[in-house]
Amino acid sequence: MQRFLNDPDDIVDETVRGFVRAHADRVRLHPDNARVVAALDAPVASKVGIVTGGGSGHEPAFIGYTGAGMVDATAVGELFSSPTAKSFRDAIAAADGGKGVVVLYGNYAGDNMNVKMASKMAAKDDVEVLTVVANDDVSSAPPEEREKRRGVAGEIFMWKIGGAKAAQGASAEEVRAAAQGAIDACRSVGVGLGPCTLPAVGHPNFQIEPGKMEMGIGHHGEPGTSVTDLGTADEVAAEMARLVLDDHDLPAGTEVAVLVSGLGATPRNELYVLYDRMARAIEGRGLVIHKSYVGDYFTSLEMIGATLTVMALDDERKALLAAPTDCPAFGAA
Amino acid sequence: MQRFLNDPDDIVDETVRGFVRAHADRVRLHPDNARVVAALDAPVASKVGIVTGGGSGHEPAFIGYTGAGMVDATAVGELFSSPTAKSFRDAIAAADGGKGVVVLYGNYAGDNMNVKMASKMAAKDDVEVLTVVANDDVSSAPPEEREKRRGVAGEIFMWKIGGAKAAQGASAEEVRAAAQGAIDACRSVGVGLGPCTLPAVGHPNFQIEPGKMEMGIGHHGEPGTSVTDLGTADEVAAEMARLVLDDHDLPAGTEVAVLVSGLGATPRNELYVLYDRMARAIEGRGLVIHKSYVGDYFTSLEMIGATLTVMALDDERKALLAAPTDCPAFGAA
Amino acid sequence: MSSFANAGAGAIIRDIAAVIVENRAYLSEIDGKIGDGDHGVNMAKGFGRAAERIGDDASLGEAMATLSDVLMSEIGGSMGPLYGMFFLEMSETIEDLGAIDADTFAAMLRAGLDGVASVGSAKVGDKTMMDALVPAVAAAEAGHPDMAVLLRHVAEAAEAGRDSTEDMVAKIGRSSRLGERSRGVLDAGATSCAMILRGLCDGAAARLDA
Amino acid sequence: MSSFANAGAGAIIRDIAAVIVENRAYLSEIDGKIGDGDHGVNMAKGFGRAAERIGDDASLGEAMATLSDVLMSEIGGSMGPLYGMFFLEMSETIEDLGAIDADTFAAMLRAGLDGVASVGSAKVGDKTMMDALVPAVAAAEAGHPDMAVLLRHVAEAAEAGRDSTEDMVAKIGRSSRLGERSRGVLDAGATSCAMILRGLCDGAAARLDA
Ligand SMILES: Nc1ncnc2c1ncn2[C@@H]1O[C@H](COP(=O)(O)OP(=O)(O)O)[C@@H](O)[C@H]1O
Ligand SMILES: Nc1ncnc2c1ncn2[C@@H]1O[C@H](COP(=O)(O)OP(=O)(O)O)[C@@H](O)[C@H]1O
Ligand SMILES: [Mg+2]
Ligand SMILES: [Mg+2]
Ligand SMILES: [Mg+2]
Ligand SMILES: [Mg+2]
Repeated sequence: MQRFLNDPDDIVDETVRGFVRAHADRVRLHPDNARVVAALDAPVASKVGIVTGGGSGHEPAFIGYTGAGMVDATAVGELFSSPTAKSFRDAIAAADGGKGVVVLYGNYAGDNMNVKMASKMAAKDDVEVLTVVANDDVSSAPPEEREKRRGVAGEIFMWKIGGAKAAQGASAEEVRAAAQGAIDACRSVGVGLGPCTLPAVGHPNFQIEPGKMEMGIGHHGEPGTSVTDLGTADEVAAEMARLVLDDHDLPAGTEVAVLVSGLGATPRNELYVLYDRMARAIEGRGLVIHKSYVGDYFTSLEMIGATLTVMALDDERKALLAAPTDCPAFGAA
Repeated sequence: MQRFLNDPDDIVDETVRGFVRAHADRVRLHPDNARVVAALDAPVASKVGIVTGGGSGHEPAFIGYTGAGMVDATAVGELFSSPTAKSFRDAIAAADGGKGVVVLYGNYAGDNMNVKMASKMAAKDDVEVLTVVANDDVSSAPPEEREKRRGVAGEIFMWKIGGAKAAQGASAEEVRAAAQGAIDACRSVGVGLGPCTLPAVGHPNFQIEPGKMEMGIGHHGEPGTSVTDLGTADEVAAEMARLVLDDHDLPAGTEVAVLVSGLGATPRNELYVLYDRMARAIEGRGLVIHKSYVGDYFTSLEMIGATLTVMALDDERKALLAAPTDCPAFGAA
Repeated sequence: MSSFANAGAGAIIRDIAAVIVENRAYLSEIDGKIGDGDHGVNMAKGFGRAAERIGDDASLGEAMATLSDVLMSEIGGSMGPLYGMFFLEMSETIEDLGAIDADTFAAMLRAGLDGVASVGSAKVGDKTMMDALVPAVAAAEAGHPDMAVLLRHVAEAAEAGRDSTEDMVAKIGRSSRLGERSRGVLDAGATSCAMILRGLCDGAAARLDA
Repeated sequence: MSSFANAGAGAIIRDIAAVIVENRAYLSEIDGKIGDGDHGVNMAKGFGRAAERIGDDASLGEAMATLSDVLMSEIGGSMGPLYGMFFLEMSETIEDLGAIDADTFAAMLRAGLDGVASVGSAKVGDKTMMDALVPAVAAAEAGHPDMAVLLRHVAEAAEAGRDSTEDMVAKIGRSSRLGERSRGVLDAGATSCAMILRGLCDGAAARLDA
């Protein structure tokens, strides 16, 4: 393993420690829970608190989106493993400015259970908790079973929209509705060209043969919908766009935001090569690209691959997307 | 090769096309030269123009730093190969707002020659051109031969400081001096754990045996100063900090900016693990970390590895670092 | 009716932890085939940590409470809540008891099962730990005059349940959307669950007073 | 005094381009050992493109000008300026000439060398293309009554110069800071330069009028 590691068991604690140290101008560690990162100004009095959380190994997600205008407090799990209910609960408490908290997280068994337990605990603490579960990954279930779909990079848009709505002073229910609307407006797909390795395991989680690709792969290497010969960048990009847009089925003229994220080990220039073709496919359907993001926004350790997320916009979402943000992974550097 | 590719010969053109398409709110392509990217507002009348350029494969460098408050126009070369003199010249013309242009680039044979030729051409066009050559890589020559050292991620600080100074309305000579001061205040080192492959070549440029690391490696895989057993993240981080700080030799109490960049295929969380240890080493020397950047800021295709850059600050550099920027790789998302 | 003493039986949990830690790589490997490959890592971390905190004279109830606490507050993932609730409910059932007889053992397992069901909502046939746990509880509740035999039945039911997952198509969790591709591999959670129940039954059997 | 016609000799450059394109992988491989492994890629791209733009009846001077233009305005890197200036200066030396004799040939190479030196500043012994070029120019300037022999001397001097780089320690360019580690490998630029000069000399020799 050509990796920068100390004891593999310590990697999450070290990551969080390095993260809060590097971005001490924007975030801080929870005083009693080394697995909770809070925005420097959290909780903001009379603002709805935004909480997220998830397994580690997706950096800059989830912690990187903690900061003004986005997420108030983030619960951190082991690599590819949900944070504890306790961490979600501590994050909720850290985000609570007296106006309720909305937990915006991804649809995974562990996260569902831990958030549910944390919400019960928070209710005992008299904090109103609403939740939105991201399920933007089109490959993980058919459209009629959307509630089974995984949450992937669309979560970033959900946090941005929900965070900006909260920053405007909206109520918890309004924030929940805006975030729910954002994720409902998102569709994503991922493709994998190479696997990743959990350091404590020491060998790749799964295999992708050289010359093959796995379409519909999950953020933890969950198997995709098909393993085929690796096509050209144009072919892969066109197929990803097709999967997302067929599922999305937006009327021509709809404005969209586009996010292309590398999974960890894909050279950045190739993301632009993919984007170029995806954008043409999106515009080819009569959609109008309002804003695009290309980079490593939501990764899977050192997986080779990329994800495409398309969010349909309306006037409110456009305004919320443009609202100021200052978190380490998004916004002012 | 598990890569997203069409014809390898087209990768740079496709990258640039995707880039300007994705970030059309901030940059545009030069109308007559598909290898020059300009900030949307360039040239700004009565502002000194900032130009950079370099080989491709380092994305988001160089193009990603084109934008308000930073670089006005960027010349784009083939993978790992200097842009043409013509592209530098076109970038200079695109950046020229009538107050002169400062070209801030890295110390490589090709770039030196092409910038020199471009400057001569620009002189014929009656544009005043000053240059600053980045040479922040401590491993590439001993201190007494600093003029031989390569420019690496310290260039980002040079662009930021030079760009902010220009935005303040400074003269070309003032901008040059600020950028020169910034790069003089920078020291960098890189470590490689895995090689990268030029798509047109089809096999790795060089080899790093599993279990080994190459300290002092260059941004194109130029051999480092030593190949040793891969240590723990803490050991590697401490050694990188030692190399940078020994060379830098800053008085205790000096404030510094720190930039840790992945080389392309290093999981982001590991950069934070490295940062954590580096920061302790930096503070252990009595230095004060004012601001840190951790991410993929200056890559080498899919090389596994990381670089550390430390820039000494003074009041002016602190203010210029904090000045607003809006380029795709740095600043508002 | 035979029984075993609650006091001092905390060592059973330490023995179970040792088995889980030993099978760290194996459990991850199974999970890797149709899940994300971390089951052994997280289980070993949680059980290993808990074992260090279980004293020599801990009762079974106390040891279960300690394990539950570590899983829920330090491990997270799916196993934190699922096994966390499993051991929490079991520990609460027996915490005040001096000895555990066959009926209490069955009641304890039933409470554990209910705890798991309260957070997850998997059913037998979904290819989860439930496929090992549900038949084990049924075996316990079926009863047997000889508690040693009963304990053997419980462990064997869990193992048969585990084996039954091999030919199942996953209906819940990460692997559920694999469809037919999830067939042919044991479920990781069912495998760890069978190990736990085997350890519990063997540990209890070794301590039976009559 | 024998000579060859400028007119129509542009095909020599196309032949050289074919050799460079053929040696794309080889040149990159040498560069990869102590440089960044792109020498063959960029050279082949530039020479290949230029060849497509050189018509059947192009003169040598015109073909050199075309090649220079492609290298300088489309290829960049180090080779853009270095070979760009090399071919630019050579083409300017012969552009108005009907025939190229031994003296003109030497003058042409000298101008090319000066062009390279004006952008790079490498000296013999630095382990660069100069190690092939400088002795070749010296051989041309040394002269020989038989131009065919002279051309052979020039190509052989370039190849000997190329071979001499194997035992050199690089003093300029990417590989210069490798110190002793740069010894034992041919220099990529010297290798391509020897190929170019061999092609130029063989092409000229085949076209000699007497
Ligand atoms: N709702 C559920 N109820 C019971 N068991 C479940 C449920 N969801 C998942 N499991 C079990 O969890 C196991 C995977 O555990 P683990 O790998 O530790 O967690 P994760 O899936 O979060 O990575 C599966 O093999 C399955 O037995
Ligand atoms: N200043 C110089 N003068 C002459 N030749 C040089 C100089 N610098 C580098 N070279 C030649 O350039 C060759 C490398 O070319 P190439 O790989 O195409 O460019 P780069 O080094 O920019 O990747 C070296 O092998 C050397 O012969
Ligand atoms: Mg997991
Ligand atoms: Mg190069
Ligand atoms: Mg798992
Ligand atoms: Mg090279």
